[in-house]
Amino acid sequence: MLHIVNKSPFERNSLDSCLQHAVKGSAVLLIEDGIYGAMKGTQKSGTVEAAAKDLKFFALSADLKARGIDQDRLIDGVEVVDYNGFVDLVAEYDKSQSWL
Amino acid sequence: MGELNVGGKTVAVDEEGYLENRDEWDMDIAKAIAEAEGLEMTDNHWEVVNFLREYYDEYQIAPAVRVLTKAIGKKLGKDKGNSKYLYELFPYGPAKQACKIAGLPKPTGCV
Amino acid sequence: MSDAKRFLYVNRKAPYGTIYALESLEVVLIGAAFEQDVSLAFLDDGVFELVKDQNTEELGVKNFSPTYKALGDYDVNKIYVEKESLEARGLTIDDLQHLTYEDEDDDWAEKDSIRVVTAAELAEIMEAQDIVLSF
Amino acid sequence: MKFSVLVSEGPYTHEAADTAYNFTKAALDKGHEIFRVFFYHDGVNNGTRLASPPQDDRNITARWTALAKEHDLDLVLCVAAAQRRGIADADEAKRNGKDADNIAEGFRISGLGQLIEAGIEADRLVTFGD
Repeated sequence: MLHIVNKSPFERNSLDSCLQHAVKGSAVLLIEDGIYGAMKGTQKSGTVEAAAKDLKFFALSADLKARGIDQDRLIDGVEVVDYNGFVDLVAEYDKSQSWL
Repeated sequence: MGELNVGGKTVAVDEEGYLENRDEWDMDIAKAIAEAEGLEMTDNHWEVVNFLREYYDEYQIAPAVRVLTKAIGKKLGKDKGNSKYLYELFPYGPAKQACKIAGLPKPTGCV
Repeated sequence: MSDAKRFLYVNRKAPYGTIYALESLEVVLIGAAFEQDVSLAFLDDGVFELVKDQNTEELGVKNFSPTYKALGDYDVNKIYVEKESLEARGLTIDDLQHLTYEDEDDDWAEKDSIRVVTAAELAEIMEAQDIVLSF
Repeated sequence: MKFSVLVSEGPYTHEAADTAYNFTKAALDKGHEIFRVFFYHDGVNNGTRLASPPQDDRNITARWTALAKEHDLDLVLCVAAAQRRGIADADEAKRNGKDADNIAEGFRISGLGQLIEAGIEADRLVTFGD
């Protein structure tokens, strides 16, 4: 399953809840304010770094750029995708779930 | 917005004849709405209308036709728990017509 | 039912603060007519949707909590409530409405619709779906 | 592949409508089929032709309309959600005794069943919301 998170982890529990319910082998795509969850050196980075052992993380480039977050500020292993990549992820995984 | 005059009492109804305020409903109003629909209320009609009102009071929704048929069948017997019977009573559909007579909100017609 | 899809409605928001709980319930009721394999999940603040004794009179908003009791009539009888979410909010199953359905295959015996599941169990349930709709 | 899209938030306040549009466009550009875009909750506000955003901002409704024209997209506003929020086509306006309609070109109003059908018919359903 492709999990899509669009909330800042500092504002809501969407990312935490998502990570609690994502089974091994799933992917997590961070979009909109959700991209802040991909940053290293934050209070939340540890959770994502730990989860990255079992899950693949992606972040949407348009939302990173819009918010002035450079790729070198992201947690190692988070892959940056554009909208085309977003479409590919939806196609690749058998279903998606949005953690609104 | 229209209104319906029943025995000296005036109640507000919408463009399609649904009661604006469910609390104003009484049996005379039900009869008047039915008459406007070209229906004469028999005991069989009342059974369904009263059932709908009770269902609404309990669950705050008008049941889907499928649910209504099943529940009527259980309460009033199998010979009444089918859509043929309900459509005979309410030719334009139990969801629409019977709800209107029962004073329930207009179904949003979502399906 | 073999070609039916598995639909899971995920409810994560409290009632009344936003409209999502109500409009989610409206989808479930309409969706029931399509004879798919339907389940509901209540987690995070979504567990508050099922709390009993809701009274909206003073608020002046329609109280839609009684409508959950109609789900059984609509053949929606797989209602998963997450244990961790309940505990985090100081709730137990006894704080929730008692939702039941009549089992057609068991001489219409009345059975509980709500199943309390752990987050790990819910994760597997989510993974087993075809369509996940989030509210 | 066949996709359906659910948009649960209105334009401008939330980014969801923009993301949904960009996703839909990318999917079409890549040759995928969009079975339907369904608008629910405040998402129905994507379909009002009366919005007039400043000229140096994007016009979200006009963008959907143009995409619908180009790709024959099915853009559906939920009738129950639309009624609550004052979005109507000519039929709905008449049926509910309103003095005007405001639906934008390329959109239509229909029931929630269309969302379920979108889930059944498509290979994937992707939700954008708040």
